[in-house]
Amino acid sequence: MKFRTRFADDKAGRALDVTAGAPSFEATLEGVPLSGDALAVRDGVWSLVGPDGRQIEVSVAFKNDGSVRAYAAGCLFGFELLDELTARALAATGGRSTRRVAHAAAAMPGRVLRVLVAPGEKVTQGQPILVLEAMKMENEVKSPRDGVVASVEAAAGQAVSAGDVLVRFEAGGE
Amino acid sequence: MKFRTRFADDKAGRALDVTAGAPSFEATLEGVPLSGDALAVRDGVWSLVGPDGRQIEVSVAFKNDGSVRAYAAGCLFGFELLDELTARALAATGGRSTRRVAHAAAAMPGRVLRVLVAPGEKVTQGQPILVLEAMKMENEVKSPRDGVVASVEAAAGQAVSAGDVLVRFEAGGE
Amino acid sequence: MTRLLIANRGEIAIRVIRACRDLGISPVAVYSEADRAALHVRLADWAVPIGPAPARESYLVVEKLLDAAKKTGATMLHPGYGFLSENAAFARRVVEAGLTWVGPSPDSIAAMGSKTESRRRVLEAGVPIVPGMTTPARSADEIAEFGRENGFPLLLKAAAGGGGKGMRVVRSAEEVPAAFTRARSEARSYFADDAVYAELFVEHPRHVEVQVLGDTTGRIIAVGERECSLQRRHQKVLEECPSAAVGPELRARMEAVAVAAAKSVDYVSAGTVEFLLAKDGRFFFLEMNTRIQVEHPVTEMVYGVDLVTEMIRIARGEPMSLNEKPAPRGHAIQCRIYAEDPARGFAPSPGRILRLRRPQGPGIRVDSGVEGGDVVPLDYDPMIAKFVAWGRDRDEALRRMRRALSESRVDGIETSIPFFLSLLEDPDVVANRISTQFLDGWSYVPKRPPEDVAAASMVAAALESMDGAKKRRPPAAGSSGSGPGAWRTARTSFGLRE
Amino acid sequence: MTRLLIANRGEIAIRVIRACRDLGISPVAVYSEADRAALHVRLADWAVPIGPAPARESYLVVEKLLDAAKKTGATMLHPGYGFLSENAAFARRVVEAGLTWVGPSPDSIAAMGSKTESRRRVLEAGVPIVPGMTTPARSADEIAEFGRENGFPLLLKAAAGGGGKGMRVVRSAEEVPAAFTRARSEARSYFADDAVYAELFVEHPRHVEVQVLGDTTGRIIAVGERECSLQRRHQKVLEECPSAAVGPELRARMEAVAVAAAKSVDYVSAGTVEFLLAKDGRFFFLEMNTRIQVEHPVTEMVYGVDLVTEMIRIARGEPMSLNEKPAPRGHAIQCRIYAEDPARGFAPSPGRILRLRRPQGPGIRVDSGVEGGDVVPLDYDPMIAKFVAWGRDRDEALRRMRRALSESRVDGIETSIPFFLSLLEDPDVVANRISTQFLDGWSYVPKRPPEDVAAASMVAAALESMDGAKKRRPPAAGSSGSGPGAWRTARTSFGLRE
Repeated sequence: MKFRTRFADDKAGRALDVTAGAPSFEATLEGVPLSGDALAVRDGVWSLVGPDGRQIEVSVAFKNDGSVRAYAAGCLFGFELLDELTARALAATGGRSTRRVAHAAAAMPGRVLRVLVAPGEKVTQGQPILVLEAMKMENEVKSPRDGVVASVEAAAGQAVSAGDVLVRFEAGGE
Repeated sequence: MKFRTRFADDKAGRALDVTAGAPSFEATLEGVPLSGDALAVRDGVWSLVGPDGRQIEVSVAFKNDGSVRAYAAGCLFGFELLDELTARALAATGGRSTRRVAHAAAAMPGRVLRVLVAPGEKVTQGQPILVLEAMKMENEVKSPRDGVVASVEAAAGQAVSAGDVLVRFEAGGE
Repeated sequence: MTRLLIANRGEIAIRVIRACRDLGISPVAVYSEADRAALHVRLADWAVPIGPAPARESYLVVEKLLDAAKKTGATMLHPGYGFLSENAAFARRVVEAGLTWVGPSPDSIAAMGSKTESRRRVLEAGVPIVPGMTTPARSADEIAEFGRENGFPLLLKAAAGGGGKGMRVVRSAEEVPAAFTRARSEARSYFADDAVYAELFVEHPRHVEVQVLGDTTGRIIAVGERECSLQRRHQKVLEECPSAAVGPELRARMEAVAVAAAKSVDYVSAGTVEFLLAKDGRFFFLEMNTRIQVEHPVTEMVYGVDLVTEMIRIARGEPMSLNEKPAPRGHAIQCRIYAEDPARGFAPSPGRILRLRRPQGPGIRVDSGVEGGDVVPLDYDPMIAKFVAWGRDRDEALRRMRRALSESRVDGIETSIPFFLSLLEDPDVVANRISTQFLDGWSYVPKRPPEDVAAASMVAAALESMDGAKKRRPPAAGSSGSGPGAWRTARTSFGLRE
Repeated sequence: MTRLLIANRGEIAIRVIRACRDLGISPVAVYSEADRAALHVRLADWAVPIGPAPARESYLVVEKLLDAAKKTGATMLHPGYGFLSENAAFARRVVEAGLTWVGPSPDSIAAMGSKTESRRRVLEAGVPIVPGMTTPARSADEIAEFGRENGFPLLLKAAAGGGGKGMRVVRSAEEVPAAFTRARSEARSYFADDAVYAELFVEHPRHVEVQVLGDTTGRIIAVGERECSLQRRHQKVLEECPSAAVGPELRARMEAVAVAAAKSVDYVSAGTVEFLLAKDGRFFFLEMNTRIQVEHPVTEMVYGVDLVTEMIRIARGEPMSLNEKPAPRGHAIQCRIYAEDPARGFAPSPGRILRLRRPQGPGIRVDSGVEGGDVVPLDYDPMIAKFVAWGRDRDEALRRMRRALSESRVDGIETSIPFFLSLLEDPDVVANRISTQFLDGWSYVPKRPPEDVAAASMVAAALESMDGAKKRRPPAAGSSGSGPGAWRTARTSFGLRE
């Protein structure tokens, strides 16, 4: 099965082709052949042993935004993993990054402490628009773009989940 | 739902009638009303809080022989838990204990080290008939009854699982 | 069997439960609706629900706590840290209800709990302090005026507070009005008291504190100091015992001053006298925490004492069990493990812990409030565990702490473990060149994985996503597992050059 | 980065992995087919399969271990305990292959590894021994003859053995032939060597052993003693440091004799000299274990040393890092947690561990070979973890150990935890009235649960079995949980009278 993988700071990405799965995997990463023994220890936890004996225990989790969260050898990092068809489709449309964000969403669950903007208000990128409280910390939510507030979808005291829309922007605007 | 529960050393057993389940359970045990808050913490792990605040975390597991293994407050113990219909049917036939065992089975997984009896041989209850090895310990399997060996179902060197038949006895015999 | 109610949650509730077990006391837990399944509830003999998730509707409601004690027949109450632990009115209510309060007298708490009152008391006892307001600020103007007199930067603090909550640095008079409003708002929500005051902010000091213990015979001893300079957002994140900046002579002086401060309020129970230690070796009284501290385990490991059982013994009227002043051995370091994402600005990361591998082995102590499968609620402090490493010297303690952090694994939520792994590699931390401002100028940079780790992780993610991958699991029975597949002949990891 | 291969599995492999991490060494694991998913593999940087589950086809195969070292570039090898750890031929092969052997010299192992040879050596050094055969028995008759000369009971032991494996008591001449056959068979299967010998069996002795440490500068020190009298089937189950039966004067004599014994073979590395301590205070050399012991953590906690890192340092040719003889502090107790069912005659209980709650908190150290979700294979020793409790005195250590055991929870397999909970309530154990025969006359009686615990368990089982019960789980998101249901008004637990 063919994939494309990409670190956030890695524009091009790499082709990953898995030709044999667990327990004896075979794959190529940008043409470099990879192989070894792969064991799914638990859901999302793998132990890989290379032909030279290198052992790496990896935790992987698929996040809502399609990225992979990985923890291995004391390193916490993220990357994109797309099957090749999806990757091509995204590339054809210029990828997700070309779309202008239409709203500000909560990055974490929490309670809304204060709303700092109102519909019709002009905001600039990075301007605090709302204060969320979670785990006894106040966290400012900043505007992801320059624009004009179309609506505020959260009120002070309200509990929100990660991903909930907090503020919508007017289309186009700047 | 109606159950009968019984400790091994408790001939009569007790009637358990659960009229409301989690989270606010209500039940009677031999007529004594029981109630409280029940939370399934994990599969097989419950936290019960009584009306007076008594908190007990219980692990329960259903074993192959129909008994329940329970661990709570530092006590490891077993009991029978049968729904009422099954309990009545067993009582009508005199229960399982009246049947003469037809074989000796492995109580644990292991490897057969030595077989000490042969078909046609007379054995007495408690006589060692086989030696199993597990976790570097030799464990003698003893005959569960007086009788005559009909067949030996395991050979030295063979791996067996818990419950596997090791030796069959001739019907009737004594 | 005596019953003791713990008016707290999380790891400190469990710490007190363990002390109860060690003393043959039956522990009583309380829980909010967010904590019904919490570990501190499941480890207790008794548990009483005290209301909705927000602390002000549960853990901070005096009546509910007293009712819970009455309902379960508890005759003692331990407040832990945070919540109502330094609330003199609560302590008084507990005593009036006929319960044994496991802590200092309400008068001691009141005297030390008000930062303004405490300054007056310790000054009389000859304890040096940093210049600061002696009454709560009535207005932003009053604070600005104090700043003009004593110089900026200033620190705004909640008069009823502690533990860094509600503290703000103000670097100029212009910042005063906004900071005053914020500080008051936070003080109100954390401590139900919006009084705040200002003091001079000494640059690049260390935070060094002395553990004291007093009993009802009037004896007060000091049990060494702790180095707590590594703080983020005014919250301690890593603590050590002893402080590598404190020699025997300085230790003796700090201990003597700490005992004098404790004596100024006739202190009984475990308490902590916090000092700012300036670069020139002068030190100033900051405040006295009239409760057990989050970082008490480092003292316990080095001095071989159990501060929480001592608190309970002392509360029962017994003399402390330490006949002679305990002697230190070796060095201990604690890392506070938070449910937060270091890669996203330490954003809170509540949720279900899918898997939790806690460190163990030689020199390691863990005090954790959760286990694998538990949910970390968003309603409370994000600290989920404390890792403590002991070594014969600071170097061994550091090496063991690095090992403990590397060995750990948390899936399902993010934690500060990767942050600590980076921090403990910093040459300034290793060489003990730190101050309370050290972390202000330090940013966590996620470690880029080596190529073999990256490749292995990408392959694992691909395998995990492929159909059927989930079917292959280790054998369920206790029998020989399936062997590795045909072995490849390549001589490098996964085919990569090293 | 130096790589060190660990020729072992389970908790001791992990113990050595931790020592490697602390020293900046990269650990290499080996695994049989039964251990592909084992924790010691997943904590290592390198891992090499060495064959089928039976140890004689994997962990005991010298060639496979040497090949694994070559394949991974390991330059050091630590044998752990058991398996090939006291096999002089293996040590010699390791050295000949150009690897650094982390242990005493092959000659020391050979001298002490043969019980008959070791007696000759230590006798020359003036060490007292129990009467015993000085050459392996060639026949059952030879053993019976020895018994007639020296009196029964006798103890049959594997000449190449250790750790209680393959030992048998013979109480009369009639029992000799069958016991000889059995002992030889077991000796062959555990140690690939069927030589056995007999010695006098001293009644009701204590087993007390002294930890020694020698380095290549010729320095040999003793690091206190351990009390290991509580044994079941000749296998230690609970160990303490110090022995409550040993005072300062006796300790000094035992340490001096232990150092003399070690010097008789020019001992280098960590080792243990085992003694029988008779009721009258006389003690006899039993054997010297030329490897790290299962119970080494109690010494580490009391003396504040790290024996495994010392072994590695010494193997590298460095002097031991203990400049002065370390001083003891407090008391430590270790319980060996086995996967066995105490309620069914300690039958092995291999299988998958569904949930594992390990103890933690003040004074507790855990060295575990497994974590929750892991499978305990039937192919090896059933020890899955060691719980160690430290206290300022024996009483505090005992109380903390009881707390640790109560707090633990293992579902999926049975363990010896309930056994230890009962054992530590025995007045003779509490008062230290024990001998190596103590457990022969002690049987585990499962504790009948109190009525409220029984009722709660029956209700929980009924709820678990009812349809839909499994659907109710704690909330997955980090949000407020659902509250408790309507509260009942009854004043007793679950409606029961207490």
